[in-house]
Amino acid sequence: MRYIRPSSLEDAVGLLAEASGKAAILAGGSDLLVRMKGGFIEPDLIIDIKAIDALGRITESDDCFVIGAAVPCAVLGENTALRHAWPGVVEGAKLIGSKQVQGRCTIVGNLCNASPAADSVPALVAAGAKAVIKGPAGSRTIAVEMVPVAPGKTSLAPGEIIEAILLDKRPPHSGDAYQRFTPRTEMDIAVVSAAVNLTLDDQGVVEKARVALGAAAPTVLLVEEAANILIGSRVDDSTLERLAEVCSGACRPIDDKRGTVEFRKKVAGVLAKRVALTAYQRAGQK
Amino acid sequence: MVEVTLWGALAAAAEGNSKVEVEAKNIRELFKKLSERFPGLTPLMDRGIAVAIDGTIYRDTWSKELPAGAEIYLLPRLAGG
Amino acid sequence: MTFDPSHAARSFSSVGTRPIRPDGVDKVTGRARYGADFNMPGQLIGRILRSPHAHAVIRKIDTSKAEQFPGVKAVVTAADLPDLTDGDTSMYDILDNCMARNKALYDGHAVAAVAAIDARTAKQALKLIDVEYELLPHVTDVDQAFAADAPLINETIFTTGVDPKPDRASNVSMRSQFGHGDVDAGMAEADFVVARTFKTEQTHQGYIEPHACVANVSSDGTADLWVCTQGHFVYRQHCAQLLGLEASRLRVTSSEIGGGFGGKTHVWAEPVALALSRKAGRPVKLVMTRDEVFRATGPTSATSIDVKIGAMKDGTIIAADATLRYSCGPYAGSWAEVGAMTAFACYKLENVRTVGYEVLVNRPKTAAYRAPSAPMAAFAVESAIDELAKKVGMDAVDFRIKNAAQEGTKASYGPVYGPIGIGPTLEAVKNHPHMKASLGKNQGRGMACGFWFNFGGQTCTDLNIGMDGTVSLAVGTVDVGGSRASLSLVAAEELGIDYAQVRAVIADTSSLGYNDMTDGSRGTFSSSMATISAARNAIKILRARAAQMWDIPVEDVTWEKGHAVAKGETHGNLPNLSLKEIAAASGTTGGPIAGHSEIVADGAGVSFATHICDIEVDPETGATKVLRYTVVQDAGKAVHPTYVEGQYQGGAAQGIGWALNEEYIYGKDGRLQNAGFLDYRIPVCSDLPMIDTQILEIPNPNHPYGVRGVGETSIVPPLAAVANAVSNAVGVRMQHIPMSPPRILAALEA
Amino acid sequence: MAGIAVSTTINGDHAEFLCHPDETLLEVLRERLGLMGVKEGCGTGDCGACSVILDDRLVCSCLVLGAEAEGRQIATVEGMAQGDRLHPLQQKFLEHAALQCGICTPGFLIAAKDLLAKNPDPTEEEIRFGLAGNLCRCTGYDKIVRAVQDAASVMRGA
Repeated sequence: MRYIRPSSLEDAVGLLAEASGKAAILAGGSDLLVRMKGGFIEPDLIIDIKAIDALGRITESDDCFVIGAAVPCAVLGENTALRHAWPGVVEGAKLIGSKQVQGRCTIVGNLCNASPAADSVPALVAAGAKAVIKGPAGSRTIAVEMVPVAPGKTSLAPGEIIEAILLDKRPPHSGDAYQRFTPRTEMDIAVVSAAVNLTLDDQGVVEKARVALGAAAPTVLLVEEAANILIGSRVDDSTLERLAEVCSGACRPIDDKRGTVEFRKKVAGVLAKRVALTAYQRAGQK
Repeated sequence: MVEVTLWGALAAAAEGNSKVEVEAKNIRELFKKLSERFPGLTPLMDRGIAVAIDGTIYRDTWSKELPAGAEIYLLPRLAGG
Repeated sequence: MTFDPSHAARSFSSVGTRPIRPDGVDKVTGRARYGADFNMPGQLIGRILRSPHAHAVIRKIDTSKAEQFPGVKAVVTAADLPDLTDGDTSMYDILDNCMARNKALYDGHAVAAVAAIDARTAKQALKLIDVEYELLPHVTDVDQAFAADAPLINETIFTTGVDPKPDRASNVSMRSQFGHGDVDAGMAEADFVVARTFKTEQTHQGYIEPHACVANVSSDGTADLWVCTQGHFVYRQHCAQLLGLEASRLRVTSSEIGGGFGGKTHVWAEPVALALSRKAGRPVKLVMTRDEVFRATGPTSATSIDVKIGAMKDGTIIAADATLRYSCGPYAGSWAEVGAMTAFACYKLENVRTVGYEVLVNRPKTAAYRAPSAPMAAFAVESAIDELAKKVGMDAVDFRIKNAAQEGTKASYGPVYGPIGIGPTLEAVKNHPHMKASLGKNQGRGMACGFWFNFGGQTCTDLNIGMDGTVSLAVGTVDVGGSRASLSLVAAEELGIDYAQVRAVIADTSSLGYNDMTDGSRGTFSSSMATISAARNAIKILRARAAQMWDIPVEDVTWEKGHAVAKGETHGNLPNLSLKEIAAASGTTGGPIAGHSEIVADGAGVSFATHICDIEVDPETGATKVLRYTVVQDAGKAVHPTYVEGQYQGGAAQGIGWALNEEYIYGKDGRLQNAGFLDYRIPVCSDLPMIDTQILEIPNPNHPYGVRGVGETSIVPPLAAVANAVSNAVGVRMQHIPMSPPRILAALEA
Repeated sequence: MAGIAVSTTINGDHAEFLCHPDETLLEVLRERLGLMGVKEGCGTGDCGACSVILDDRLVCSCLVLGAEAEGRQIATVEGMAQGDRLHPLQQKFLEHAALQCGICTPGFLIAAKDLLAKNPDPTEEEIRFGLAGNLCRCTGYDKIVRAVQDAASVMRGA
């Protein structure tokens, strides 16, 4: 087993492409090290990407935020501009693990772990975030929901690394929110979760909407029908009731140690209502 | 002579007697006589038995005297956490 | 020893104060050494291979590849731990649990172990051991295992406690029954009856420190064991018996212990570590992973309990009946028996009957967990009592007060109570501001009572007085939560000196006589009794030495406030001699001064508690939030009140976790699915409110200061208190613990 | 498997060690450097007993590789007291009996130190959520929260 800390993305991609055995990317390590400890993965090469300067930063251009792949979630919460623009995304990222884990874990790691219960992913999907991917064949940019394809599996080709997540700057009257359900207040994995991202017109009517559900199917669900219910509404009670019903209906969850099918369906709807209301209030204040 | 009350599982091993009269001056003698009279009790006694004398539970003090007229209860020897 | 009634009015000078514990600084600076914090020269690392199957015959174990792997120094299987138990079935079960012999009986059952030069090598070597299993049908649920057609776990188990003896083996190892009066007649007479079935899931003690030990067996037959345990003398006995060692040649040193709660009361991996060391001829360190701790150690029983209680219109309980089925893992246990004894212990009942069944399941061997078996029985009974109070139309507290046991009551498990604290705890709760605070929407309040026996047991203590007048107290009961502080207080109290002059240590098995383990809330109760007696023995010597120094008869010397005082007309004017002065002269008055005590500390006073819980339930998701929690418990006499409060709060927190979220989850394949702290959800800091405590002091008549054990009772009421609070908040009777959100939501929608 | 040479700073002192690529910082601290105040309760980041401060971040040392310590600053419980003067948190933990068995205590002290560095006057709720990554099975957290409140007040000079 080898541990290498490249200083450029090109080197990292090169190492990954040339690796003869199993190679693993180390950013926060909060998934990788747990899997290594449990014997579920025994990499021959660990590529620590934290020495690559660009990956450790959040930068802002005129039209978007660029969140480097090695930025710990705690740093997202400390970025005022990001928190103001995308409170729901930050909420999701800040719910992963404990404070100890927050200082290490990254949204890219959370995305690539490809768990349907990943806390940061529903809000990223609702936000329409994009993943910038670098590989031996060059760069490509895809919607984040295209990254996980099944529990534990991503669409990344051999040798590819996610370099950053892109989040658009926001039009006026926009807001997003994320909530998950966990039995404990902290230190827990989402039993089911929901994220809503809204943009309102000047009259307070929803113009654009995206609704995503976590731990409700093998991958995070983008529920278009739910978004359509919100569009054109002022997120009144009857809209919320229909939203809950559609979200519950869209779920394809499983029974497992963390929850039952019935529970997940019901609570997905409840959470969708609650986050839609929060997102609407946030959008109205901007 | 003291009257001794046995709890359920013990009574089953003592030919169904839940109360027995024994001539015994202390716990040691009580165990000895009970064991002679009801051999089926021996394995249960080996597992451990406590004796409540007027409400106070004794687990190990076999020399404890059994006062005449005292209320004597045999109980399982318990485990704690 | 009996309670000195003069203590009731006595003002103690040390007992009842709250000094800093003697082991505190080491613990806040990282210097205290726990099980895994000790290493020996030339030490190897041991690891255990565990069965992935719930129930399987072990056909063959091939260790040859592991033995040849570079760096591996020993591989052991059951063949290296031959059966030396000589018909002692409970020790045989412990042996089989340490290392499976013919069958693997649960997911996580040890089947082989290796010792290697480092952890990596040991881990790799485990993969080279080939075990051939023949899978058998398994059963992990207590009710399914109880059924007549269940897969049979142990063909030698025939239910005891039934007459006639059954003619076929079953998973029910024992039936036990307690009670008095005519329950059926009483029930027929009742104006109101509540009958319900309750279920509780299996929980783990959840100590943060995994089991750890360092074993060193020398070729000359001597051995040392460093281990985290609640009872190093008991571990010595177990290990010596299982390994065929002489007890006196095995020295066991108890490390600081990172939590036990009953889970470190018998051996698990220690005999395996010793067997590895014996085979390798080198010291072996063996530390369990968290996954192993969950899969292979500790858990409490899962239960299924039927309760039926009848009351008259005036609120008198006329009859009480319960049938309790407790899982005991794959070995015979006596857990239901304890549940059956404690179930109705809080009440004064003319007609009462409890029947307990021990049920074998393919899960880890059940171990004691803080007042073992009592919390589940209390959950069932106190839930039914609450419901019955409503039917009768009485307030829940008043109904309990009316039926509470008191001095002279014949306990449901047999004997007659002496002075007890159930009534006073209920009165205190009735008058507590918590009971009068208002509640909001979706909020509910519940209260419940709990009982625990408390134990004493064999205890040995040495008190040595140094020449500088300081006192070294060597105790044999492992300190699990601050008992060195309380015992130092007791020594200081008896000798009449400052707490700071006493230093208590836990002596190893070669330095002190036998002590039972720290279980049954006995640590401070029994070691304080032994300390008092050791101190009084030392005082006898101190008086004799002072008499020598003064050259007067010893009868004329008394001991007052740390000083020898000369009495009598002729020498009453002699200036007092302090302990320090007598100690300084000890070399010329007869040598070292010490007091010893070897006792059986019988007469532990039973203990009662009543708890109040406020909870808010989110009716849309079933989420719960504990808003406020109050513990009222009788301590007899609180030696170090802050640590008494700590026991109350800790027990309550564990009970709340059990009530709401903690449970073992098994798949259909018989494998444990949540063997980690992420999915086995013990409460985190943000899950709990402050936990208010009120200490009552109803002296135990069998202890000189009136001390009762305090450690365990606090976990008995919470399951029921929380369940009553949730039931009151949602208007539906909760019958299944833990009340996880899916269960609450399902109950609401049922 | 060749060892990786790592040069780092622990509790203000320079430290060097060789470690395996997959060896965690927790293993390095305990087994190679003898800093046994750092405890292992789970090895998977779920209990916080192995908490250390890595540069300015509170982390579980079981979720950090030893190799990652290169050039970093690490603070453990062993570095909290100044000579024989205990840190206010250590003193208040003792006074409030905020420990029973004490195995979680080093992790709690480090987490509380990090919390108070970032928020010198936390509310009870902020303390509870700030320490939610540290499990304690003995105390029910009551006395821990009170000790942190008291220490915060001492540290603010209030």
